[in-house]
Formats: sequence, C-alpha cells, structure tokens
Amino acid sequence: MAVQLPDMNLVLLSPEIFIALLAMVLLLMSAWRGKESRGLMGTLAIGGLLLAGLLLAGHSGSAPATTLGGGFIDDSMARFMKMLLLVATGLPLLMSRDYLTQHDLDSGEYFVLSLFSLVGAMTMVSAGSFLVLYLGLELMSLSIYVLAAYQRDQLRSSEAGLKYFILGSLASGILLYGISLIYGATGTVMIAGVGDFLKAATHISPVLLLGAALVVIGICFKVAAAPFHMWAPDVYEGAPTSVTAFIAIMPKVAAFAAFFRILLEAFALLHAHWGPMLQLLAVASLAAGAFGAIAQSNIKRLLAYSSIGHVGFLLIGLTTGNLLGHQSVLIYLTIYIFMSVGAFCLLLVLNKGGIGDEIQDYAGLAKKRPLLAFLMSMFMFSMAGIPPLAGFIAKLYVLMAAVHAGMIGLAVISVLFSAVGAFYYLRIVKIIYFDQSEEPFAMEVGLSHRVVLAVSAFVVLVGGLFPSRLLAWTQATMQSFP
Amino acid sequence: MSRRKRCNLFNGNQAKGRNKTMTLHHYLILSAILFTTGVFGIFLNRRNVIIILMSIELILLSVNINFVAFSHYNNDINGQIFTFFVLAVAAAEAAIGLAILVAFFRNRATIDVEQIDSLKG
Amino acid sequence: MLSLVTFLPLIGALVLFFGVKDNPQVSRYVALVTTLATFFLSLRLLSGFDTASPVFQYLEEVPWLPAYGITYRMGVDGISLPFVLLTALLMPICILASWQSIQKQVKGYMVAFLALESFVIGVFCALDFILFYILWEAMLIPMFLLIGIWGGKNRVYAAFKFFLYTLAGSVLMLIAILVMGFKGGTFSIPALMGIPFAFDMQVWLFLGLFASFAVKVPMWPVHTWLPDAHVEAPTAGSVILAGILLKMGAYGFLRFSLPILPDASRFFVPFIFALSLVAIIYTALVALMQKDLKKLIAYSSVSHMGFVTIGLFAFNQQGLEGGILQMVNHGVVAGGLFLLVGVVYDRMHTREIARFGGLAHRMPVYAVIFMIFTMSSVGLPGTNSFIGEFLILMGAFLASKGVAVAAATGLVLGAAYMLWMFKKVLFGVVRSDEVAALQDVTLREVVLFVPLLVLVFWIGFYPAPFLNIMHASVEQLLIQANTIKVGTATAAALF
Amino acid sequence: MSKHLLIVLAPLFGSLIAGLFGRFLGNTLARLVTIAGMSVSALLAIQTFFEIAVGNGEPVRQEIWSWIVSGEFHVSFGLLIDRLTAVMLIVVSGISTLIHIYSVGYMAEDPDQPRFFSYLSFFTFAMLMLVTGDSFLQLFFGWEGVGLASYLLIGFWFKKESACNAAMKAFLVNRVGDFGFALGIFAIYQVFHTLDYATVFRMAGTGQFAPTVDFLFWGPVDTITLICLLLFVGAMGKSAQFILHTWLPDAMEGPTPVSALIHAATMVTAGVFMVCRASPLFELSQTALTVVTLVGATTAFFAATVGLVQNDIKRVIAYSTCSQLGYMFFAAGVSGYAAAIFHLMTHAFFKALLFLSAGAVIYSMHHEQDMRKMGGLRKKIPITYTVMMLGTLALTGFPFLAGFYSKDAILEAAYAAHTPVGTFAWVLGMLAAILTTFYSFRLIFMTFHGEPADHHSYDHAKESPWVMLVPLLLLALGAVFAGMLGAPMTHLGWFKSAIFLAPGHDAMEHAHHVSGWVKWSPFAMFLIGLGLAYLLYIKMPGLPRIIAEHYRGTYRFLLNAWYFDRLYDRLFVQMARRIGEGLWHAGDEGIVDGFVNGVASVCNRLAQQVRQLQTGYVYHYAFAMLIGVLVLVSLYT
Repeated sequence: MAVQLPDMNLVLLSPEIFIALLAMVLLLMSAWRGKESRGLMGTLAIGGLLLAGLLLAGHSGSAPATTLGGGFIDDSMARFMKMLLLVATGLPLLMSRDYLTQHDLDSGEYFVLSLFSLVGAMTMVSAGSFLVLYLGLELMSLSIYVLAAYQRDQLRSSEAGLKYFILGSLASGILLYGISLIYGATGTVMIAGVGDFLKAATHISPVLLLGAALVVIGICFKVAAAPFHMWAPDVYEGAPTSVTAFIAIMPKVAAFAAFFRILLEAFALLHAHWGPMLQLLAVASLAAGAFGAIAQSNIKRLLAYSSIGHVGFLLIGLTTGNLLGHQSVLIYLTIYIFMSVGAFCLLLVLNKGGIGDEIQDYAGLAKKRPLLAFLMSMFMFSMAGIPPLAGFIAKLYVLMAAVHAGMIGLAVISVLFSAVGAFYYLRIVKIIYFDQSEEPFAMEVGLSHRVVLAVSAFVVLVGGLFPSRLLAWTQATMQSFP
Repeated sequence: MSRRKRCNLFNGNQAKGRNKTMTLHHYLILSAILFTTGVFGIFLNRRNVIIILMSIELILLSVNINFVAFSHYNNDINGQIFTFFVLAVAAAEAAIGLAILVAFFRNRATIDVEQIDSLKG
Repeated sequence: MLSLVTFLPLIGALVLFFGVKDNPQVSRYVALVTTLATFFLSLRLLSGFDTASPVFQYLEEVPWLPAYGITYRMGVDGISLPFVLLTALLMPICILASWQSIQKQVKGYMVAFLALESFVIGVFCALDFILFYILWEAMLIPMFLLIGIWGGKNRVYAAFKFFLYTLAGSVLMLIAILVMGFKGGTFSIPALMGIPFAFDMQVWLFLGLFASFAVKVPMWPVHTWLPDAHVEAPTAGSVILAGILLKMGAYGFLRFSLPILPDASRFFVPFIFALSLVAIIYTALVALMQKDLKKLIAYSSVSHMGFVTIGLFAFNQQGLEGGILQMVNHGVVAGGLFLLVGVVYDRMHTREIARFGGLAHRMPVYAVIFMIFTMSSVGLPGTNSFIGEFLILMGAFLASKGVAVAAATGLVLGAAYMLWMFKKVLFGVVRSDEVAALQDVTLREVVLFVPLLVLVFWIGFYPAPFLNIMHASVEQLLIQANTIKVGTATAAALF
Repeated sequence: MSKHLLIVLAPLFGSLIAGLFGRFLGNTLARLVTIAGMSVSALLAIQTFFEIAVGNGEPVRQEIWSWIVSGEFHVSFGLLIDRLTAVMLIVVSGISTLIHIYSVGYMAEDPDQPRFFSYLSFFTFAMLMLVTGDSFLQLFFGWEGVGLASYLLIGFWFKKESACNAAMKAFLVNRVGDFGFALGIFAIYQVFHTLDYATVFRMAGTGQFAPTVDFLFWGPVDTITLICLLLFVGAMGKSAQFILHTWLPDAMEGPTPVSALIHAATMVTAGVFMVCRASPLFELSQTALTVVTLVGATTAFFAATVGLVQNDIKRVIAYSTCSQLGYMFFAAGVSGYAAAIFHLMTHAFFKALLFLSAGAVIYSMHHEQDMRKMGGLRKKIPITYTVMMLGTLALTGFPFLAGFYSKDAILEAAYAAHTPVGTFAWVLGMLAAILTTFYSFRLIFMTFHGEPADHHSYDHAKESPWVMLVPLLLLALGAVFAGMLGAPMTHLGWFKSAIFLAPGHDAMEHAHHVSGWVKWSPFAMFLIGLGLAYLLYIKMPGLPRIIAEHYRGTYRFLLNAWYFDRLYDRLFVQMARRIGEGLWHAGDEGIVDGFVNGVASVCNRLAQQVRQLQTGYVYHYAFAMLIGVLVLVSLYT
C-alpha cells in the first residue's frame, strides 16, 4: 500500500500559516521578553493582520482551489469571509490596546489567543471536511473561552469564561455527535463528499437528518441563535469589554461561513429540512433579541440581545436559499461588524473616562460630547435599521431575499420584531440625548479609537447611502459559490 | 460493498442468526447512552463543576465510539483518524476547562455549580 | 436642480454640524439662510414647471443599488410640487419661529431641522420606491430628536410613541414595497403604475401601504400619537408635524395606492370613507373637550385630515384636487395656529386654555391673526380652507351623498370647537396678571405670519394658480385610478 | 372698475382701511372713511335702482374673475343686478349708511370704534356680495361672510361672557343651516353641472334634469324638492325660522345698531331673498313650497307668542323680527314672492327704526334694557317716542303706513292661495297679527307710558344727539312711505325675470281681488291687539302679573321661548360634550391608547419573563439547549 502524500498548496494556506507563525512568535516573545515588549506585540499583531490581508488579497480573484486532499478550500466565499475575519479581529485589537493597558491585561497572551482564534476561524471558513471544520471551531472556541476569562482577578470574567466553556463544550459535543452520525450515514467526512452522496441517494436516512440537525445546532450555538443563546448575555457582560467586542463579531463570521459550507455544499439538497428549522430559530432569535433587550440596564447585555436579534435576520437570509439571500448574509455580516465595532469602541472610549456599563451612566452625553453622542446614536439607529444608515441596507437585503423567496410571513414577523427592537435602541438615544446629568465625560479619545470610530462611522454612513460597491462585491462572491 | 452494508445497517435487518455477536447497533446504542448520560450530567448535576467536565469528556468519548464503530463498519479509516483528533482536542479542552475553573475558584472560592450565578437577568 | 433643492438643507446641516462652533446666533443665521435659499430655489422649480404636462418633470436618474433597478430617481409632477413648495415655505418660518424660543443646543436643533427638511422634500420628489422609503424613515430620526430634546414635559413618551407608532406602520409598508418590487420587477414608481397586479395581491399590498400611510395621516384609530407628539413638540416641530409630516401619509395614498393599486383602492373606498368619517366626527367631538390648546389643534388636524382622505378617495377631480389643496391649506392653517400657540407659549409658558382669556385686550393684532386662522380652519368662504373643503365635499357628494352629509356635520362641529377655543383664549375679561402683562406680537412674529396670511386669502379668493399646477397630473391620476387593471370578481372570494 | 362693482367694493375698502389702519387713523377718521364708503355705495345703489327698477334698464350681468376651476366645475365671482337685487341693494346700502351714521352717536364712548365701523362695513360688503351674486356659490360666500360679520359684531363687546356665547351660538346655529345649504349646492351641481343662476334656472325651466335622485336611505326622491329643501335649511338658519331660531334673541347681546342692521333689516332676510332668488326652483316643487309655508307660518305665530312676555326691550323686537320673517316665508311659500320682498323692504325700514329707537331709549337709560325698569319716558324723550310710535304703527299695520300694505299683501296672498296650507298660514298670520300689535304696544306702554319704575335713571334720561336722531327721522320717513311707494312691486311681473311663477301659482294675482273683509281683517286684528294692550298695560297695570301667576305654566313656557334653548342645550350641547368626553377618555385614552400602551406593557412583561428565564445557572441554560435540540430534532428530521 503506497503511501500517498496529499497535495499541499501552501500558497493557499499562506494567510493562516502566517498568522499562526506570528502567534507563535508573539508567544515566544511574551515568554522571554515579558513586559517590556507589550506595546510592540500589539503593533506586531495588528501589522501582521494587515500583512495577512495583503496575502489574502494577493490571490483574490483566482479560481476556487482546494488543497490538502480537499480538506482546505479556497474560494471566493472563503476569501471574503477571511477578509471580514481579519477586520473583525484587527479592529477590536486596535481599539482594545488602551483598555488593556488600563486594566493591566496587555500581556502578550491576549494577542496570541486572539490570533489563534483567528486562525481557527479562518480554518473553519476554508474547511473542506468536517474534521477541519471541527478543528478550526475548537481552536477558535478554546482561545475565546480563555479570552473571556482573561481578567483572572475578576469573578465576572472568570464566571463568563466558565459558562462559555461549559456550554460551548456541550455544543461542540452535540456538533461532534452530529458529525459522527453524518459520517456513519454517508461514509465520508468530506463536505463535498456528503453533497455528492446526497445527489446520488434515493433515500435519505433519518440518521443523516439527525446528524445534520445536530451539526446545525452546534453552529447555532456559536452564533447565539435562540434557544442556544443563553450564554451570550452572561458572557458579553462578564468578559472584558474588548473581548466582548471580539466575541460579538468574529465567531459569527466564522460560523456563518461554516453554515455556508455545510448547508450549501453538503446539505443543499436538504433545504426543505433545514430551511424551516432555521426559520424557526430565526423567529425565536428575533423574539429573544427583541424582548430580552428591553429590560436590560447594562449596555453589554443589551448589545448581547441585540446581536441575538441580528442573528435572527442573518438566519433569515440564510434560509431563503437564493443567491440574494446568501448575498444578504454577507452584506449583513459586513455591516454588523462595523456597527458593533463602532458601538463597542464607544463603550471603550467612555470606559476610559470611568463610565461603567450601565446605560443610565450615559445620560447627558450629548451635552458634553456631542460628536460621541452623535456617533453612538448613529450606530444605534443603524442597528435599529433606520435608513439612511447601513443597518437599513442590511435589513433591506435580507427582507428582499425573504420576499423573493416568498417568505412574506417571515418577513412581516421580522420587521415587527425589529420595530419592537427599535424601542431599546431608542432608549439609549433617549438617555444620551434627553436625560440630564452632571457627568463631565472628560476623557480623551485616543488615536486608535479615533481611527476605529472613523472607519466604522464611515462604513455605517456610506454603506447606507452608497452601498453599491459592497453589494457588487458580495454578489460576485456568492455568484461563484458553491 | 460498504454501501450495501450501510443500507442494511439503518434498515435494522441484520441477519437474525448473528444476534449474539456485537453488531453496529450495540455500539451505537452504547454511544447514545453515554452521550445522553453526559448531557444529563451537565444539567442534572447541581453540585460540582468537575462533574460537568467529566460529563463533557463522556460526550466526547461517546462520539469516539461512534466514529470507531462507523469506521469499522464503513471500512473507512477517516473515522479513526477523527477519533485521534477528538482525543487530542478533548485533552486541550479539559486543560482549558480546568484552568478556567481554577481562575474561577480563586475568585469565588467554590466550584459549586449553583454558585456560578453572579451573571444573570 | 431637484437634488439641489432636496439636499441643500442637508448640506447646510453638515456645514453647521462640522463647520460651526456652538454659537447660537451663527447657527440661526446659517439655518435661516439655507432654508431661504431652498425656498427660492423651489420657486425657480415652480417657474420652470410645465403645468400642462402630467408627466414627471425635472427627472434625475442615477443608478444606485445594482440589484433590481433600484435607482436614485427624482422628479416632480403637479401633485408633489405643491408639497415641495409648502415644505420649503414653512421651513424658514419654523426657523424664525424658533429664533428665541429655542435657547438650548441651538446648533443641534438647527441641524435636525435642516436634515428634516431634506428628507421631507426628498420624500415628495422620490420616484423610486426604495428611495422613498429610505427618506420616509430617515425623517423619523430628526423628528424624534426634535420632540425628545426640545419638547415639553412629557416629551420622552411622546417621542417614543411617535417613533414606534410610525415605525410599526412603515415596516409593513416596506414589505409591501418589496413584494411590489419583485412582482412588478421594478421599484420605479412611474413604471409600477403600469403594472397590473392581481386583485388579491393588490388588496394585500394596499393594506401594507395603508398601515404606514394611515398612521402618518393619521386616520382613526391610529391617530393617538398625534396629540401627544403635537403637545410635546416645540412650536416649530408642531408646525412641521401638522404642516408637512401629516401630508406625507395622504401623499402616499395619492402617489402609490391610487395609481398603482387602483382596483384595491376602489375596493377599499367604503372602508376609507368609514374611517375618515369616524375621524371627522369622533375627533371633532374629542377636540371639543380639550383643555390644552395644542391638543385641541392636534385633534382638529385629525378631523381635517379626515376630509382630505375622503376627497382623495372620492375618485373624481373635485375631490382629488380639493384633497390636495386642502392638504396645502391645512399646512398653512394648522401651521399658523401652532405658531400662534407658540407666541403665547413663549410669553406665558402654558398652553392650558383655562389660563388664557381676554388676550384680545392685550394683543389686538394677535387676535386678528388668530381670528383669520380660526375662520380659515372652520372653512369660511374667502379663506383657503373653504376652497379645499368645498371641493372635497363636492367630490364626496358626487361619489356618495351619505358620506358628504356625514362629513358636512364636521363643518358644524369644527366650528364649535374652534370658536369655543377662540372665545376662551381671546375673549372675556383679563383674569390673570400674566395675561395683563402680555405684549402684542413683535415684528419678527408678524413676519412669520405674513406669508401664511397671504396664502390664506390668495388661495381663498384666487386659487386658480394653485389648482392649475395640479390639473394635468390629477387628470392623469384619475385615469390611472379609474383603470380597471384586473376584475374585482375575486373580491368575494377573498373575504 | 364698473359702477356696479363699486357698490359692492366701496364698503370693503372702507372696512379694510378702518380695520387695518384704525389705530393710526383714530376714531374720527375711521368713522369718516367707512361712512364715506357707505355713502358712495348707497348713492350708486340708488342710481342703479332708478336705472333698473324705476326705469326699464336691462339687468346687469358681469363676470369678474374665475374663482374655482376644477375639472368641469367652474365658478366665478360675478355681478347680477336685476330688479330683485336692485331692491335689496337699496335696502342694504341705504339702511346700512343710516346705521353707520347713527352709530357715530351710539358708539361715541366706545374705545374700539375703528373696529366697530370696520366690522359694520365689512358686513355690508358681504351682504352686497350676497345679493349681487350670480351663482349659488357666491350667494354662499356672502352668506357666510355676513355670518362672520354677525359673529364679530354680536361678540363686539367680547368682555361680556354672554355676548361671546351669543356670538358663538349665532355662528353655530347658522352653521347648521349652512350645512343644508352646502348640500343643496352640491345637489344643484350634481344635477345641473353648474352653479350659475342663469343656467340652472334655464335648465330647470326646460326640464333638463333627472326627475329623481337617490338620497341617503330615502331612495329616489324628487330632485327639485330635495334641492329646495336643502337650500331652505340654510334659509331657516339665516332667517331664524322655527327650530333654528334660537340664536336670534341671543344675538341682541350685540350693540343695538348691529341688531338693527343685521338682525332686523338685512342679514336675517337673506333667507327670504334666497327663496325668492331661487323661485324658479321652488316653483317646481309643491312639497318644498308647502314646507316653506308651514315653517314660515309656524314661526310667525310662535315668535309672536314668545314676544308677548319678554321684558328685554330688544328681545321683544327680536322675536318680532323672527315673527315677521315668518310672514315673509309663508308669503314666498304661497308663491307670493313679490309680497315677501315687499314686506322685506318695508320691514327693513320700520324694524331698523324700532331697533334704533330702542337703542336711543337704551342710550338715554344708560344701557338699561329691561322694560320693567322704564316707564313714562315719553316726556323725557319725545322725539324718540314719536319715531318709535311711527315704527310700531308701521309694524302693526296701521292703515297707510308701510306695514299695512306689505302685511296685507302677504295675508291676502295666503288667503288667495286657496290651499290648505295657505289657509293655515292665513289663520296663523291673523292670530300673529293680534299678538304683534299686542306686544308692540305693550313695549310702547311699558317704556313710554305709565309711571317711571326707576326714578334715578328716569331723571337722568335725555334725548339722543342729533347724529342719532337724524337717521331715526329718515327711517321714520321710510316707515311711513315705503308701503305706499313700494306697493307697485306686488303687481304681477314687476320683478320681470327675477322671479318665476309656475302656471297656476297665481296667489298674488288673486290677492288683489279678494273680498273686502279679507282686506280689512288685519286692521281688525290691529284693533283687538291694541285694545288688549291698552287694557292690560294702561288700564289695569296689575292684571298681567295676575294672569302670569294664574297661568304660571303657560307663562313660563312662553318666557322660556317654548324651552327650545334648554332642549338644545340638553340634546346637543351637553350630549356632544358628554360624548366628546367619553370618546376622549374611553375611546382614545382607554381603548386606542390602552391598546397601544397595552402592547408596550405586554412587551415589557415579556421582557421581564425573558429576563427571569436568564437565571444565571448553567444547568438551566443547558436544559434550554436540550429542549431546543429535542424540539428541532423531533420537528425536522
């Protein structure tokens, strides 16, 4: 039996390899150089992300390719998602440096863990087999568990980490069990192989369906879709704010990429099964997001519920099963990243001035810092989906896709929930603008924060007014997928 | 070849004469029991986080049984490879879980499941 | 040209927001100059407008979103032009009205106002459904802030109620728009007018649009946001609310429901008539009992808008032209009345009717202006509202006598509450020191009223220039609205 | 600008100048400007009258400008001066001018004179618009314009709560009438597709219309009857006819010159004018004419009974006006349009005279209006007494004075109609004639005869200034001679095309040939009434009180004007307020906002529940996940 080495095209893997190497270098640096190189490590990490972005851009536009025996896929969707992942990692890192220094968290491991989870996420995005998917997922998750508990001396942080870990492991177990059933039913762990199997199959066994359902549920946990969302508010609240920003966006991108891989490549023919299931989850998420947030007084918890609501919309886009819907997921994710980053960045800015996470603490912001107030309300209105901000375009495309797919009832439900959801975004605006307080809000906005805020505000505004570039890009991406 | 087997497998009509030997069903049922035990362990256990960690290991092991069994019956090596990866990941998971638990214990001085409740609402 | 009119205020807002330090006086002047410039530009729009042509003029098309032909498409016809002009006219008046009454965060106030103006003008010019929706919704943000920051005691409740009420309506419209866009294959409003939707589809689409327009108009029973919003909003905010925002709902019926969904519109005529009649009579009775000046005028707005919706759904030229004209009239008159309330509110800081009385002694000029607007509000011949209401009722009579009879009772009730209010506020003896200390209107305040008064009498005696603008477009609309796109045979099956 | 247009516009100019610049002009200039405007108008009106009514001039028709154009609907402002209008012009401009002059004296102490004169001139403008209009819409324009002027003038002393209320009441009751009028106009448009008098009347005359229309739940009704009845509702409101009469007595809260001009001589007769103007329509509907007759006769009688017991000098005259308007209507109702207009004219003179004299009395008594506090004034104010007596005699039909001719013409026409309703109207008219004489002389006796009731004000009573007396004397001339001079009006065909009579409607023609007893019976009624009044108020001054106490119920019934005010207050005002209150609190705040806020609170409650579900316990979270897994798996595999 001749040993056959799998094909290895390292060019395709170059961004992942680069980031992994960077992470290891940083790990070594933090081990040996310790405290004196903290600032350098942050710069290195962010610079590395930029370089990785360039590497990624280097082979953009090329035809889809696979390597490692089909275990690693490089296609337009993967490249797009990886770009998003780089942004979703880079911007939180950029804006969290001040925060980390202030809370004495800026040991090198923070960057190492962030980068490792990024590698995991990128692997997930490119996964050609369930095995790679699983490994990427675990790499990403395990790093994030640690990040959530990163503030070791804080009960809330470690509790957040613990909860996230326990529930996340349960979810991984469910996912894995699902994979094993799929493997049993189809005899392959390759994603494309499962798709081929289904194409040839005359009869779909319940075991395969069960496995598929469990896998979908496992990933739903990662995106915090109701009813698998319960961890999210606690973890968002407990984790350090910079980590929360990261958790809020990065895993979602990776998870939706995984959804694309699994649902569109492997289970495209089972759309009749997972479609309604995800619709149900979408409605549940919209409801949980809308109602959960109303009673919150902590902004991080509120944003957690808000993200659950956004996931509801994303799931709708996914279930439409048409190109427009898949495109809308990408649009939504992109815009969501920038809205969230902007909002969390403002949290960090205010946090620097000693303002806590209680929404009521923001009272009177508009008087003292009108520009910050303006940005905050802009992000909130955008999240609420009020035009002409980007959040509206995101929702618009999801709804267009839903209507296009004939899911008008779902569209109606979703807009009604978004109207309910508008209430709590408005409440934040209300507190910022209408309420009075004596708080001086005398903090300085650092350069990195300015950059992040400017970028996200730019995207939120321009994305709402002139979204055609984004739309064209996402359309091109999804047209060649799968 | 393997295809025929699979079909039989899930149609549940293994040859009647061989019901004394271990069939795939037995493995699957065992695995299911272990999985269920693990899952129930997580939310029925109200005392100790360590037990939860053990339950998680149980879940992963049940999956491993599945993989190995399927691998054998499918005559496909991938399942067993998968098992090794799962084992490795399980180890990492346990390590991280314990590390976080230690951090939690330092702050809370307990690992009682019912005491992990400062974040709620 | 049209884009310039639309976005000039927004440019002003941006200049103000980024370019000007927080200097109240400079902010006021920037806002005033911007709105005046917009107004004069809009007059140029009028001078170049071909009233004989029913088609959209000043068309502008720029591809915008790649998918489904969503285009930045603007244009005006004889139906939208009056509203553009009205908006452009009312805005400088509002800025002037806020000259002294707004003292906190002046810059922010002016920015919000200018942004609002852009969005509102945009709504009236938009010829792409998605563009329309975007501007329609965008307008909520500045209005929310205007009510919430510069409003009265209960402003937070009012602002939330306004925002959420409207949003709940408009999201349903969004779905209807999307369905319409996909079924019709385009979001272009002129193109959609030619597309025959199936009857039951039309019915659902109509209901979707109705949800939004009815809230905005507001029609009974979704009118309850209006009194709250009016009462709490600052004076200029109330003027804009009554003068322009309410018109957007009725404009929606005109622009979309009637020409695009004619069969469903005809099908729903009895329904609309019923709601409008309830609005006219019900809110008039409620207005009779109000103790707050602004609330009374707010309820009167609901009642008057009931006339407008009747006119629009009368499906004849008199009704439609009367409806459109009455919208302009109501903008002028309700705007004037709210400004009048603002004048005394600035002086006495109360709107409670019982605390006034005998104002005519102290403020004779004010009393005369008040009387003119009151008389216009009750539809006295010689004032603008008479022309509008008369044409509406005429149209209604031709369409359904019962409706005209019932609606005409609104004239009696309307006179009742307006005169009662007039009497309580202006007549009688001076009872309190507050009233005794009042000064008559200042020159700045008189300047506010002059253009409105001119309009009151101009339209009242010589409405031809105003009606001429709309004749051609209304005729075209009538042809569209009376087209039977599909049979109504399925109507019975539907319900 | 044509001469005819100037008749209408001159008062408007006066009004605008006095109104807008009154504060700069001062009282004197404001008075002068308005009086000048009025004089121009009056002189031109007289000239026009001679051209058209005395001479044989053609009616003037002139379109001024297009007012409303919408689709095929087209209305213009225009002028139409035929003989009917010419009569009205002279009445309106002439009396208005006199009253302007009178007011100089009467209002001399008022601080707000520019406003008063401005309103008064504005009223005249609106009234002239009304009578010169060439379309129903212009009629409506003037109609509402005079309503506004009436509102403003009744409420002229706006410090007085009662004046404000009366003004409002006048406006609102008129609105009810206008409601009908407006519907009538719509119906005319629907039937004839125009509102132009000439076209409408021509088409009506030649039968170019659908004979029936559907109206509400009555199903098909006769077109013309419907139109006429709707128009007549308007006339009832403006002319204070039975059911819609309640505003007129209250309107006496206004200054007395206003009562004379608006609420006696001109505005209230607009209804009569309208019916006559629309005679080509009314003639086509026997039903409508019957209704007009019945309402008119009822009002004539009803108002006279109420007038018997009133103590306010102006109220007595107000009810008298109401009653006389009733006469005019039933005259019109029996196709005696000429008699109606004739009476309208004579009534304008003597009723204005009566009001102005009453005003002079009030003026001399320092704004006291209660007759019980007067008495014996004839010695103090002889000129006023004389002219008032002349007015009274003219009103009550003393031979050869104005009322004698016109009232007789009406009663004869009613008698000569030889229809049941005509006879009914005649009987009621006769009864009302007794009552008229009675209350008129009651007024005279209580005011001018007997002993002074209040010596203080009696002692201070003095004759009015000449600026007031001259108009009185001029009006007295009118009251004496208008009947004699105007009598030819009642001859058939005097009005030419302005009034149309259907074949067979020949009451006017017959009226000239009724037997002698019919001609003289009104005089008999006069004597009866005078005798009764003399008996009760000169001979036995204590008797009225005894009668009042004996028939307390009847007395109160009459004193409260048949309880109409109270009924309306209960039925409409209170009801509307109660419903309004209910709708506001129960409807808006309770149901609608209850629903809205209910949705909000349901959301809040759900939010609380979601919050409570989030217990913080890992095992609960895991359990939720398990439930989710089970549900999804069981549903979708």
